[in-house]
Amino acid sequence: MPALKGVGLLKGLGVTLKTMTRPAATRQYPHVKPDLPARSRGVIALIEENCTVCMLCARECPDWCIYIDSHKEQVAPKEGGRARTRNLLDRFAIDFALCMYCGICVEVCPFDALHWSPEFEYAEHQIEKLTHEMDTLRTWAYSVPAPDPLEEGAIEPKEIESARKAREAVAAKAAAAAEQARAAAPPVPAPAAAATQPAAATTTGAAAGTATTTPTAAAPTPVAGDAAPAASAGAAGAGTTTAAARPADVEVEPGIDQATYDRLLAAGESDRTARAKAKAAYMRRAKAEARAAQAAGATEPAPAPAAPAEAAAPTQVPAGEGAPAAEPASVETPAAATAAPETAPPAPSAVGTPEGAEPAADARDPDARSPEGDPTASGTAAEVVAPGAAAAQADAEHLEIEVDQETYDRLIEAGEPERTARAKAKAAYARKLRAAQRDGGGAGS
Amino acid sequence: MIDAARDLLDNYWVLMPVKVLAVLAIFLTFPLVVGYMEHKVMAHMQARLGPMEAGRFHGVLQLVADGIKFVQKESIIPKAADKWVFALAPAVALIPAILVFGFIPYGPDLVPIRSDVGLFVTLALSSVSVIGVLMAAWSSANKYSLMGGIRAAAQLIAYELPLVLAAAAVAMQAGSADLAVIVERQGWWGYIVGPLVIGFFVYGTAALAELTRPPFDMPVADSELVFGHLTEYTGLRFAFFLLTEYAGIVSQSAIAATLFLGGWKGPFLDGPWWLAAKVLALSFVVIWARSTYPRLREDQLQSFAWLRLVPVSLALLLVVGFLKVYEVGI
Amino acid sequence: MGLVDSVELPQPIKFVFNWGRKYSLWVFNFGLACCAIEFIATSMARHDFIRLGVIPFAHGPRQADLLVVSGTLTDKMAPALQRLYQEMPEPKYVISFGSCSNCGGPYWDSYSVTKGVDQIIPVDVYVPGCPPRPEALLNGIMKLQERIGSESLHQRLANGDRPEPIVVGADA
Amino acid sequence: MNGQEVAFLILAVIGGLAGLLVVTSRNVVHAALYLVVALASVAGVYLLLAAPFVAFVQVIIYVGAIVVLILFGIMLTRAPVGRRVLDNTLRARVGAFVVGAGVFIMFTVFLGGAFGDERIENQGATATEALGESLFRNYVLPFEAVSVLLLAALIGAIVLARRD
Repeated sequence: MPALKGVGLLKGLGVTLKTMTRPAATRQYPHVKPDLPARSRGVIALIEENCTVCMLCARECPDWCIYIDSHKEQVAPKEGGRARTRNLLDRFAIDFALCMYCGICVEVCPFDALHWSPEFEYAEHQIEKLTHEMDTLRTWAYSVPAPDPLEEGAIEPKEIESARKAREAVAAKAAAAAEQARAAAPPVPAPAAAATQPAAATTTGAAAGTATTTPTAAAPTPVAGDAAPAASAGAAGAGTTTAAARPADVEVEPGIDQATYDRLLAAGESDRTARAKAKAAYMRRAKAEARAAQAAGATEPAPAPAAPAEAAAPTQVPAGEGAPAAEPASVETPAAATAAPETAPPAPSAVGTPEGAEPAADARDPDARSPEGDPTASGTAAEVVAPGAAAAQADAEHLEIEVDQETYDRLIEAGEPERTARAKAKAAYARKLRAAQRDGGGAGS
Repeated sequence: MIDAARDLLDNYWVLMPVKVLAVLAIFLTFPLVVGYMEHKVMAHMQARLGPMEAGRFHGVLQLVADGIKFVQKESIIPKAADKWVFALAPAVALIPAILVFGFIPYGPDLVPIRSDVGLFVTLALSSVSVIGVLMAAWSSANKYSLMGGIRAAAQLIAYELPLVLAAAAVAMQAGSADLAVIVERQGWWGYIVGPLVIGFFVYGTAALAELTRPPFDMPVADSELVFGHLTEYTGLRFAFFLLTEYAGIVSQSAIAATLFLGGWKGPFLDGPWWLAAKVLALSFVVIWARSTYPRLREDQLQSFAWLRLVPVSLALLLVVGFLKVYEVGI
Repeated sequence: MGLVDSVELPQPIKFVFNWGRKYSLWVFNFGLACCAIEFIATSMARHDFIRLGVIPFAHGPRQADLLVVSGTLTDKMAPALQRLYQEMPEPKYVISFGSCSNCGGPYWDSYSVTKGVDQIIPVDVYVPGCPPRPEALLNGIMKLQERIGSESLHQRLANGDRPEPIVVGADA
Repeated sequence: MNGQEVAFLILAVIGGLAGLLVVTSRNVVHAALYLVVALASVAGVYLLLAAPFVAFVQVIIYVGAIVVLILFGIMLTRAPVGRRVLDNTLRARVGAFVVGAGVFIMFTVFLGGAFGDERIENQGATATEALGESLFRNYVLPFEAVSVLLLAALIGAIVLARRD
């Protein structure tokens, strides 16, 4: 509406005056450190232990700003065979004056030696000083943050997806087998773990059932342990180590080692670095403790919370030899091992095995690895995904078309423009629908 | 003690240096205060903080740092420039700006130089500053400077008219051109109530344009003319021009306060404090306008002066004359 | 320029003078590419480098103390940069902002890009990044301020690489 | 010789020199700037004559407006930027000299004849009020006549400047 002439001028004055009375948006950088996003591209850090001098980064760098020197070294064989050579890193330097921060080196690194660190305070007076050697790059690695969790509803990473499928397959088969076993066969002596955890009981009990009633499932195990070539055994070994490491990662709550932190601060390190190092120290210690606890658990017959996968590693070979030292674990592992290739055929056995071993960990700890964070996941793994996906689909469909008429009318009445009203009404409808589905879905499952 | 001091001050040769020092002190402090205020007010109006580090506490010494810096800067005179004119221009702009402060009534008996045509003196002095701008513009031998100078001249000619006419309306109303008398004939609410409020608006707008402050800063429009007549100035000479600009804000605010807002008069207590408060309030408005409005176009500027302000101020003069002759009180 | 740099000043005066220069860095942005956007971001409300006394009021090189070269300098633009640098009055400082102005960056093998502004003008601080964060520029400015706070103008201008005398306008 | 006379002498010398430089200066802008000095010294003379109002109006009108207008005109048309100079032909110089000298002699003779021996008495400041009284009572007709003259000049300028 055409207002009185000059009102706009007064309005403008009002806007500036109002802004003046509000707090400023300024972050006082030197005094207040910026909170940088986890994936911010500050500087490229190097974990030199991981570097194999494959030179991929240096070759892929569009700017040719990575300098790598190395020498070869003979490694004496353990027993027999010829000596192997390997590359040892002498120099790894990045010229940050030239670097264009594209991140190709980080992405191309096959051994996760390069990472983005959010550090940015490295302006220099001489351009030569912007070429940083590997000791500096290593210190930046301490401030590499953990990656962000995936967004809600994001596509699962492949390995987690295949693990989940394997778990579901195992659970389904186990349930069927248990049913069969209960109906047909005489009761199998219950494993020790079965008494402590109902969830674990279903899996392990079923696995035990599988072992006894359906020999096909257990059949590959002796082959793997006994007659199969070394590759298979190696794969199993690799699988178990990762499987053992994973639950430990999950269990340890991140924290800060106060003593280290204080010591580093006193030594004049920046707050950021000190915090990162203290965190690393804490994690190292906590993981070591967790591993120690697991090892302790493995020696005893079967205390339920001890990681069965870890136990499975030593018992893998004995199982093949036909000496069941720790029965439930040894029986379960082969079941998983078979289930994995079944559900995800293209996945190599090295990948399949550890993930097949994972259900044990999941069954033990309901919250640890459930894909949707749904508490019921471990119990009814098969059902969990379906309603969620269906709900999402339904949600998307309805979001497109429906408008909450009541909200729409109310907003139009309140003088909102048509466009805004429609958008808000749509949003309101989506909210309602989602709430309804959440209630209904919960009741259904 | 006080009597002795008063006796001492009665001596002309003692009083004069005291006055000179006092005026210089005002001249050197108030523009700095206004400059700092501009930094801070503008910053907060843009949701920023403005200077924070210089002088530790909220950057209070920012302008002092600027001053110290300017002293150290190299003084460049372009080879093609007209050396004498180039070097003299800052002085021609600065000296009238200082002198204006001598004619402003700061309190009941605090008028450094009293003249019964004080109003015209201040107007005359501020019009002399224009010559400094033109000298700078022409002597820099820079086309941007010259363009800036032409714009400055056109703008100052255009806005001098409404400025003087609005001031004349006040002089007519007060029946005197003596600034001290003008203040005395006002209540503490000044002439802001009554038809002269239009005069206040006209005077304020014209003064803003005379100062070449945004939104009337075409002569130094940085997106078009680099820095207008200041383009080639460096170091202290540039600082003098800056000082002139801020001193201009202060003196124009002081004159406007004297003419329309009751000068040093105020409720509860009279004197320089009230004038200072009014000056700072008006300076705030100047800064406020700067951070709110975009720059006008040159033709808009000219037509606004000739087609709006001049007729309005002439009509105002007519109305005030009419009311005065028929003795309708304002 | 005169007295200020012709002799070594006594410590207290030097301190005050350095302090003044440190907190009054009128900045002239030689913005050439995407880094200039980060420079602008640094001048805006969230980062606001006026806090540090870096004042973006210098409309031209004559009033500037600090030149921030942000972006890709091509060989064709290089003379303009050099001229603008020479038009700045002493004491003047230069920040090279971003990989391109540091040493060519992604255009390290381009036929038309100057491989670093330090080939034509002396640079005081190199800020790495492509483009650097606004905070990185603030960090570079603080590095520069540290240097200004402890420097001697006499040393800088007597031993430093003073540019050629300034010539503006060809005739006369 | 009292203070006023000394001041007058100084002003006269400055004003006379500046006036001379206005006409001899080979740079138009310089000439305009010398004109400022000349007009300012005339204003100073008015002050000495205890007519501050006239003095400051002189500054506002002549320094603040007329010279600015002249400079504006010069800059807008053919400002000789820098130290380049404009020079007149010999004929123009001779003509200018003849006219200038003629006017000078005429004023000297006329003014000398009219007020030759009179001394200007030291008088109190002329009140602005008195000035207004005499202007708008005794001399109102000449005042209005001059206004009409200026108006005619204004209209003439517009007519000349209009394109259509």
